[in-house]
Amino acid sequence: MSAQDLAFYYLSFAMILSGLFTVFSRNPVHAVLSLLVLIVHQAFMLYLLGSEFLSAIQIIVYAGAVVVLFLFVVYLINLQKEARFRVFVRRFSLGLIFFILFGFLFVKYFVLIFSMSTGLRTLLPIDPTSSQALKMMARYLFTEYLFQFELIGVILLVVVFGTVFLLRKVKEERVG
Amino acid sequence: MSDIIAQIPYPLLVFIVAFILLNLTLLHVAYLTYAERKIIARMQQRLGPNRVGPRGLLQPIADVLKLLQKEDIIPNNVDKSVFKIAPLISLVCAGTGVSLIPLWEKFVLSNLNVGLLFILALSSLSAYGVILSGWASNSRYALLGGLRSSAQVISYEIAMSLALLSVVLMAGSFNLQDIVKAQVASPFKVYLIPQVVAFFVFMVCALAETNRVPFDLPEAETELVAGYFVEYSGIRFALFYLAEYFGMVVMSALAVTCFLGGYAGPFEVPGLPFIWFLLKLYVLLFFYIWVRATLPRYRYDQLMGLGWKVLIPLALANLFVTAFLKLYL
Amino acid sequence: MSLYVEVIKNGNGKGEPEHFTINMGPHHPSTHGVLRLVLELDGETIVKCDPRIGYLHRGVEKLAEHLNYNQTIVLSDRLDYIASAANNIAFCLAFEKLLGITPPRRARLIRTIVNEMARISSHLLWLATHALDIGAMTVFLYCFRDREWLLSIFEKVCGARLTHSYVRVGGVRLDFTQEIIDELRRFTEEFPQRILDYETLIDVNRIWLKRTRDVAVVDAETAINLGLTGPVLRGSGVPYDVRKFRPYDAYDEVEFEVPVGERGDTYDRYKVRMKELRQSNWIIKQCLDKLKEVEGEPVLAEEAPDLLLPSRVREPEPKPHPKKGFVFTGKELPVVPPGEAFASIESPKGELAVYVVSDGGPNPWRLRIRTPSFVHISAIPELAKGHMIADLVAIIGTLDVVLGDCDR
Amino acid sequence: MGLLEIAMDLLAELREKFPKVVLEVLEKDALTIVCRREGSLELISYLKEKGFKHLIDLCGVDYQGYKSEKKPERFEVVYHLYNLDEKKLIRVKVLIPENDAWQYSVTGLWKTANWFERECYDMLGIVFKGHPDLRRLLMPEDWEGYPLRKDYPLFLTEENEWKGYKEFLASVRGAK
Repeated sequence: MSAQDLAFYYLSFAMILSGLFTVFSRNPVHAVLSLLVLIVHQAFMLYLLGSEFLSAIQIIVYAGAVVVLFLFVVYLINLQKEARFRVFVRRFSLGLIFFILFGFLFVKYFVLIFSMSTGLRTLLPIDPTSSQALKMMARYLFTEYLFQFELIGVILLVVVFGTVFLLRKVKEERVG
Repeated sequence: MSDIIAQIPYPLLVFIVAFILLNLTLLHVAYLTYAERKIIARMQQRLGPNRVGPRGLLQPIADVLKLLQKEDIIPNNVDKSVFKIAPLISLVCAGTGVSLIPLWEKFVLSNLNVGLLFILALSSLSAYGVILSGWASNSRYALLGGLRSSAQVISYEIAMSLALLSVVLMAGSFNLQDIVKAQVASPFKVYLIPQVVAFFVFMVCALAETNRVPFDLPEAETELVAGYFVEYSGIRFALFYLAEYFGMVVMSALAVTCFLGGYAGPFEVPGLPFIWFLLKLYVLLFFYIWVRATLPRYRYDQLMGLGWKVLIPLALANLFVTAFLKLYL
Repeated sequence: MSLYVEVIKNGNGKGEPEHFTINMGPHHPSTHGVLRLVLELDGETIVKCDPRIGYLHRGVEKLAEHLNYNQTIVLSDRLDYIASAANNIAFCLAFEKLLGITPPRRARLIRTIVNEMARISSHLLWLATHALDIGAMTVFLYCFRDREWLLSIFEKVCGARLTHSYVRVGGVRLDFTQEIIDELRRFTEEFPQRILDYETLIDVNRIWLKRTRDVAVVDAETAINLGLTGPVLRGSGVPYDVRKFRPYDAYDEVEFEVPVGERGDTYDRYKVRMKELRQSNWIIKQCLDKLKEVEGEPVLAEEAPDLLLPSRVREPEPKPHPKKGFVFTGKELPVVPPGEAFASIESPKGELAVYVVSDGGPNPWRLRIRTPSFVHISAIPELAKGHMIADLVAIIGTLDVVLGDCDR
Repeated sequence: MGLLEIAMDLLAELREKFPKVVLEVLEKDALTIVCRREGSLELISYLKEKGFKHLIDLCGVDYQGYKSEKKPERFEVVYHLYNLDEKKLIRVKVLIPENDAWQYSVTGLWKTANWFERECYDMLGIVFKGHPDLRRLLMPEDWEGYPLRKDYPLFLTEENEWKGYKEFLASVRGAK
């Protein structure tokens, strides 16, 4: 087993473990922290796969911004009551349905991936370690998928406008 | 010399180099605190530390020893695990950046393709140390400090990234080594001249990222007592302190690399390969200290206003101009 | 643990969240002592502010009823301990009115000098802490350097640096020596340059301007209604200065201007105090010149009664109280005629008024002290409304409060 | 020229307007008007209209056992008012009986009276009617007695000491 394999197994194991912690943790802050651990491990996994850029972006965007926002939400909203609630025991039937559903999907994709030829399993059409990878990605984003890319931008912008609008309304109501 | 190096197995070599680098940085950080106290004392017409060792030179060591001996107080009702881990997150995130900085042409611990991005990623992670310590302390002042700080770090990160992106545009690479080489090859020799706006934005943001005066709101002594680390004592307090100075060193080193031509100098000094890098670094660190002695503190909303209304548009405009020139010149 | 939290939980029933309450003080670095403010915040904006005082309450007014007139002067030092000479003067003026004594001219000149020295040292300490609160660290040490000089002059004058008890009923305790006069002259020569130093550091500093402009604006009408006095009132444009309106000591002899502000914000109050520093310096200079005219005259009125003269006090032997230590059980010495007197001075922080009622006994029947800090702290809720926590620090700084002065 | 002569017009006006309120006009170190409680508020607000805008001080005096002069009532509330334009000082004394110790609040005229009156209540036990927030100011909220009254001793005996503090001490010791 090479060092790389070892690292891969460690990362996968840690990711699964932290994912489970995220789901089962009673303390919301601990749950968010486990998510953070998961994301950092994911970034290292990407690094291991040779995609340095994606790995750094993963940390900047997800760990640096998204999870921080989660933490903010957790701070500002009281989740103490929910934390005391044993959701997974009480709603056992609902949990079972989801378990079966996801289990089915999981098995299906597992079978699908293994039945495919090796060529299809690679993520990008070219070697991700080469400096061309970035350029290719950029090219795809700005030519072929430009519309989708811009669409996402517009959607995010709408969200920003909506938030500002709502906040302003709340503030005006409070003042007036 | 190179023969001997070639014989050492690679992991061991990395370990040795990392060890040397870590110690060097720690030494710098320790004496940065000393230098800060001395320089500010000079500016304020006092003496500064002068009791421990000749001219107080052993003061940082005495400080560390004292803090190590202190009782590690963990208040009641804190989230113990998070409370303990938060200072470590701060320190690791602030310190790891050093490994990516090319100190010399032939000396860089980890020559990543996306070195610059990686440093940015680390600095965005360092917000966690602050937020978590603020939350885990179970104190209102700490929480306010934590909230302030996270908002501050997130917003200034954008401006900082935009400023650095213009450098990346000019150099055409995220690799710090390449950036230095591109600078030396460029007609200006340093990017400070064409990218003076970006340099300005970067330095301001660096002050904010490291929570230094005039942006030291999270720990604003006179408002929030000590902000997010109000409940910390002993060595855990020291870790936060250390993280702040590590942050200063890394940010200054990054500025040296991206704007001031890194290790390159007007002429070679035989036997002293790092001299130019260190000289530039010290100038920037002096700037940090100078600012601290001179300026009052911003108010929270003014700080946010400065970040969003001045620095980000400035950095964006600079980025556009740079891109335009790069395309059509 | 999360705070905004209880807030939403125990909202006031109208769906509007309750505000986040924070307790600032009594041990907080920027409340200048033991002021405690209970703040209700909406985010970082102050919705309600309730100052709680009394942490330094020593019952000076009650104590004074059990001490003789000279002993109360020592109590007065502990009120505004930054400018104790001014407090001494206020007390002595009230007692002199009661007795009908006028101190000799030399004593009055010396008192004026001492009062202005106290003003300078108080304003320097104010500038130092105000700047430190806003985050400018260097000004703090510059001011303390110069204040140190003044304190060492005080030490030469009366042997004490902070609690002087230098002023006596009917004059002052000791005459100025030539050494002190020379030292003061050197100080007055150099001090204007020092003021310039501070001003270059913060006057046009953009951050300083941003932090002080339009913070805690008070218009003239409101300022009078709130009872604000001193530089705070003058910052709002009202030229009310007790030194000009009801001159005491030698203030009718000297020339000086009363600087006023325009907008009544924190920056204006800062400017007013900076100008006052120059005026005080000028007053000291004039008084030093005038001292030459009264060379060799006494500094204590001849008619100052026995009881009130420290050198001629004939106190009975103290008899130890079984539990509480020493108490004076002396026979009643009817010296002070019955009646009442009111004296107010322009202390560095504002108008310091003393109202004393006598029943003809050795102790004051009632001694009421109206201190500027007390009134200024009572105005904080009015000024702080709608501002942020960081501004509150600037507001406390700009009002220049001393808690010993407030709680008495 | 005596103080009385300077303020002749004002005094005549006051006597005419408030014949039942003004009991006595004295020329002490300042012009002093002694008046009855009923109508004192109107008198003071009239003075404020007349230009006495600056309330320098408001305090209470306890005359129990005062030897040199016979005082009609035990308490007095003393107002020091100042006219900023004419540079005139006036002292208004309002007589307050012992067994019915209250006075009208002037907080409606001056905001600064708020704390003065609170202090007066705290120290002498004079209640101010119409005060928005009459709490103890300098003393703890659960303090018993009014320290500036003449019958209040300078030194408290041990059994009379502040109960709240004793309770606090007991609770701390109990916790240990």
